Amino acid sequence: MKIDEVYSMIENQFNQYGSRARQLRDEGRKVIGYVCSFVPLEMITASGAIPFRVRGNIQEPITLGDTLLETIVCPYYRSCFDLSIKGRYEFLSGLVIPHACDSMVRSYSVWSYSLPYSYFHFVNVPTVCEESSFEFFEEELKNFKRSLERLMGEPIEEEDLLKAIQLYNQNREKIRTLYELRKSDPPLLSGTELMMALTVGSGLPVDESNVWFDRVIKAVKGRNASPLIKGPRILIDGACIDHIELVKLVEELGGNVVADTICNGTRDSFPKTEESGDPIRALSRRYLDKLNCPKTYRANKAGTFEGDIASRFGDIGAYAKEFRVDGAILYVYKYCDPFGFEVPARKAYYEFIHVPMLHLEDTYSAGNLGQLRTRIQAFLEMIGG
Amino acid sequence: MTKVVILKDGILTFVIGPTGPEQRRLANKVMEEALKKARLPFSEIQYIVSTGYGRINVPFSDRQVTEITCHAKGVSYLIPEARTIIDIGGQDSKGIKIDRSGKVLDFVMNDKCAAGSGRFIEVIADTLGISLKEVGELSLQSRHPAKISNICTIWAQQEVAASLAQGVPLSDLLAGIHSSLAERIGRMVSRLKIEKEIVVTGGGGKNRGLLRALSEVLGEKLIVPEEPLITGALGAALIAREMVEGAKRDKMVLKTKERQLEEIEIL
Amino acid sequence: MTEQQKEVKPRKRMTATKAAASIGPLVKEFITETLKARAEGKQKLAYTFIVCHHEEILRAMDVIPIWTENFAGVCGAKRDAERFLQRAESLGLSRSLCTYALCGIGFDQWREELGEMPPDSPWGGMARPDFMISSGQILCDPRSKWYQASQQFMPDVPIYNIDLPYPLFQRDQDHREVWGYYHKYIVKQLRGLVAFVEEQTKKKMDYDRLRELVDLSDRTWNLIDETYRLRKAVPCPMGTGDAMNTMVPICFMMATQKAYDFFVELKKELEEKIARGEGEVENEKYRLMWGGGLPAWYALNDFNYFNSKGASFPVETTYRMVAPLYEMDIPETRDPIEHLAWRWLGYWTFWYDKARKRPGSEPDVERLINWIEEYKIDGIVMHEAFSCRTWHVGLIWQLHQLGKIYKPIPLYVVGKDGKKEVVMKELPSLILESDIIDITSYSEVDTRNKIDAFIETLESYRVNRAY
Amino acid sequence: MKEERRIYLGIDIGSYSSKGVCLNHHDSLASFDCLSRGDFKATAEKIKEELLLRSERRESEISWTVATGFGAQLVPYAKEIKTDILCLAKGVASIFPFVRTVVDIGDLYTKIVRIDGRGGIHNFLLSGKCAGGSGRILLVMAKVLQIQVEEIGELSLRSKKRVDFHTGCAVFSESEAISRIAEGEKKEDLLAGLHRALAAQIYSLMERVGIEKEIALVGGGARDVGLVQAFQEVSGYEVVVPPQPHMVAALGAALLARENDSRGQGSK
Repeated sequence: MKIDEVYSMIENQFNQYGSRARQLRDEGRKVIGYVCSFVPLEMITASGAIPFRVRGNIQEPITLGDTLLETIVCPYYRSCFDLSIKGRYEFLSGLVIPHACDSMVRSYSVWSYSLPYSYFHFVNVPTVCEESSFEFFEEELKNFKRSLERLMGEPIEEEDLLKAIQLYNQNREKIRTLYELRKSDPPLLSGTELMMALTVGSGLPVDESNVWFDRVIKAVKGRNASPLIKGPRILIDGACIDHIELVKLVEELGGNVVADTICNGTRDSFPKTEESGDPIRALSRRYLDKLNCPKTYRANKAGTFEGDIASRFGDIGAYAKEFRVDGAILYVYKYCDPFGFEVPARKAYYEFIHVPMLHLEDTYSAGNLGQLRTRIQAFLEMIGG
Repeated sequence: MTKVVILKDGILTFVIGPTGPEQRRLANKVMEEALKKARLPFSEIQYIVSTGYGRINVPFSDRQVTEITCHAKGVSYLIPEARTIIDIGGQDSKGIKIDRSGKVLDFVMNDKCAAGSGRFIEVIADTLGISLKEVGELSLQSRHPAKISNICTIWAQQEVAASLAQGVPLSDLLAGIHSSLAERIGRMVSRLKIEKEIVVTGGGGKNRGLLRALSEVLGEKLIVPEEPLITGALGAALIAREMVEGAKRDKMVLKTKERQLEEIEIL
Repeated sequence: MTEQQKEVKPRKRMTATKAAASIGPLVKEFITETLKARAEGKQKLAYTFIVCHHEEILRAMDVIPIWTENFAGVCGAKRDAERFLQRAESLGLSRSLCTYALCGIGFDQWREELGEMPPDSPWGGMARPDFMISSGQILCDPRSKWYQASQQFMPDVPIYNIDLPYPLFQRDQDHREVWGYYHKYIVKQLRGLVAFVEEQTKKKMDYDRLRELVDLSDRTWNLIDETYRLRKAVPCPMGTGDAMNTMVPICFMMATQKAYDFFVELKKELEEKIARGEGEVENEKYRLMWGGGLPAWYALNDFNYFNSKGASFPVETTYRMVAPLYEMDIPETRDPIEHLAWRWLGYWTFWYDKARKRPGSEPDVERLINWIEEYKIDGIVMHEAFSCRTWHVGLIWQLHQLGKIYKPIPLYVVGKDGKKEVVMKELPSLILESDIIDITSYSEVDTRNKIDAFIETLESYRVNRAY
Repeated sequence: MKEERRIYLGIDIGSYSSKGVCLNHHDSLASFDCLSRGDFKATAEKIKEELLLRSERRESEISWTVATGFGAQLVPYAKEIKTDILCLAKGVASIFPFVRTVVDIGDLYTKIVRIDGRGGIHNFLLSGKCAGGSGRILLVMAKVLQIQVEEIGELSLRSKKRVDFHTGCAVFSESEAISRIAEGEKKEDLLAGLHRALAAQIYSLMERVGIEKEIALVGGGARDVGLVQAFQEVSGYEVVVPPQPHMVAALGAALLARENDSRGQGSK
């Protein structure tokens, strides 16, 4: 990968992840940590607090975390807990955890009793997606709103919420533009750079995040050539991949990562929130219906398996087409129930759309990268003819 | 183990050398041997592809390719009707599905835990003080294969030692060890919809006890190439040849490393 | 791939109660009934999960439940799960996922592939369902993903997924502030289930019958609670080993007269044993609590091993899926659906108030503390089944927290100066590690070695006890 | 037989090495250890003979024997078998009555035992599902690096820059070492990294049962000064190490033999 000033600019910000949040805390602002895409950031922002994505670190062995949390918990989530309990996110005033998977739900008490934050909140996202679920979720969001109001000591007005919704829609719009820049062959923006840029954005207040993305877009558009050598165009399919090592590895080995379905990628960044009408209602629709997460059960309306996977995984096919993908890597963490149970169906879907797929089960540890390397290289050799 | 194959129209020479921490030096040593055996100056070698666990540590290789692609090539050159390859080496074991042209269709690998690799048997054989050559044959004499309850290689090693001390016959223990490995490999390769012919390569291909256990687990007959250890190196050589021919066709010049062997001391 | 050699069957587990001994045949019986019903085709069969508070609805509509968790457990207990687990694995499912689900999916795939039961299936096998009822809860992901995965092999079999959330414990919030809208939602979800079953069975729900069945299971709930409380007696008349059998009517036969009668019998039996001063073990030395985790179904003998060391288990947190209704403060209603929803919420929030009162406590921890006292517990044993996050995450922390806020045992120790002093100590605990049905994760030698060491621990507590 | 003539044996048959201690009614007469090498029965016999030889006593004077460790079942002359957990507690308490947490770094497992000063156990924990976190990895390393296991400690202390080492499978840690060396890393740096990783694993295991000062490191692993230091760095605790850390369980067994004999317990 070519290291030019654009790359360095992004990497430099990436390496300072969290420093801005710490600074804002020192200025007296409240920074609220969150995990997973199911937490309505619009609400946190509207309350005047600053949402901050808690990340793990694949390079750091999990030690202290294992003393309280069983090793049968999702390794990415264990890493997040490990860093938190080691005090890496000491600048947070609180933490919001949604109902996304057993690892999160079952360990909620462990987090809330073991970490020194004054504020904890659990957002109970429904598992199914029906009219009654939306009603319930709206009530749950109102409850979340009340608890934030208690924390911040002032009410969240409707216009605050609307403004926040608009800011986040803009944010997602800009991220979309970044993805557009990867359609050229080879892409103008490498997957590694994109992952880093998105991560940086998730560590900033949304308005600053918007400024940041504008900066990146401008810089990348100013490029005259791709940082990558033309290679197989790869889509990354999976849950939250908050480390860059996987994508970096793929690109080191000659692949071009051009698309993804991951939580900190398109899954969360592409769906927008309705800006008209009741904002809470709009948020409940967006988070419950538009986030395509395996955790949310969607009934098989077709009555056939093909029809079912087409409706559940349609976005994969769409991205594969839109970004002219040559192959996909399905990257699933060990102990991940929501994604784990879908591996056979996803496999079938990839065969169905004629996209070769490599399934990797990872334990979120740098010790595994060597093992991933051979598999990925062989896969690239396989689809590279 | 470090292997070299020199290819002309057919296999000109092959050498199987030892392995160890000093991969770079071994690579040089084995290459030297091969050249001597083939009576060739190094400069005669057109192109060199390295593969395997230590592929990055071959100082004079022009290109590195994974053993998965190389085994596929090598095996389908020797046995064109091969559709599934099971490679059982000391570092890992793999299942590879290929088409008739030797192209990889799908693969699975185990390299996280020694218990799924040939190393499992090496370690046990070592504890029992039996040479790798014998273990397979001995296990075939078993009447009542012992059940090995431990998965971890090292714990299994102790289990075996203890059972032996309690008077469990050696052959039964070895049979147990072999079926335990065969089952683990069977579990792994069953993730690929296995098609015939099934070819076993790597050190595992030399172990009759393991082959029988594996063929029982899979319920299929297994084919072993005459020299199961070199299919990876052979595949690498075939790829090298293709590249040279390809370059000739498109009138391109292939960049190659300087053809020189060095002595590197690491330890 | 060929079938696995079945594991050698372990020595039959000895039960302390006649009731527990009668369970095996009972399970075989209802599995056989599902196969018979499948053959006759008169009644509809539904795959479903325990702890959904929907048995009353199914029974009122004459739907026969097929408890898929139960069948996986049976495969495990018969040490015949491995071949189904391997099938699931070969489909690309990771061993790290719920092995009940893997076993079930592997079995379904095999049955659908053959168009008949897989060769010598345990107890005749698991019948093909007419529909599947899964459940999204904040309880267990596999409950919402399992049948969806199975549907790949029987796409014509529809699924209804009931969402049954409950408010998670938050120290700073009274659950009553929110449970109103939880109740509203659950009621709609249950009514949705009724509509779905009506559509599938082409029958209308008879609400009078439903109310009767709800009353029946309410009475059964209270009866079970009274029965289990009898185990507080010293010596303890019935241990967790038996409770892993008597869970069957609790989990798989609720809303039937049979379940009620079973506990009438068991209660009588326990009262007689207590009157005779007869305990689960000859001379009871240690009283242990099974403080968390599903059992390793293929290794229930380990309970006998504990017994052989003078250890009895008067209480377990596992499969105590009932709580006394008269102790729940839930609104009165004559609408059976509304009541089911309230019972659901009442059950899950049962320990919330108590936990909120004790600093540092939490519902699961609070339950441990209460039962340690009520059942005079000397030590806690937990089992961490690697494949199940639902019941096995947070166990280590619960023990930690327990030790932090609750140190009940005074012991003599030798201080730095070599003089003996009294310190308060937490209860000793043991965490066993294996799996619910994946026997490859279990080592009897290791487990028994751990148990021996734990018994020695309890012994040294007894010897060094200060007062 | 007069009490002062009676002797008591504690035999600890480990998977890697076996140890024996011989006591009389008030002090220690002899100790002996050797590699186990497969045949545990023979090893057990050998240890008994050595102990008698060294304590200049006769077989008939052996009044009680307690066997422990991996191969305890295979000590033909043992009157009783006790778990190494209990023996560790006994042994350590007799040397350091103030110790509350014992960390035993053995060949197959790492064990944490929380004790009182009288050899009573308060809680304990054994390491996971494979030999990954045990002392075995040190032996494996010694083999790969072609050095004596005794040298590892000193050598690692010479490290200037530690290499990150990811311990997973104890057998495959060999391959990781190999590739690191191929990359040109120094032995001592590799070992320092290994020690750090192992120490971290042991520490988190310890945290699970709860740590109470003072802490004693015992078992074969505790003879590795590099590991001991790494552990102190990682945990932030000072630790004590008895002169012969690997003999502690055998000593505990011998002490139990003496106690149980005086309690006049029946033999198993």
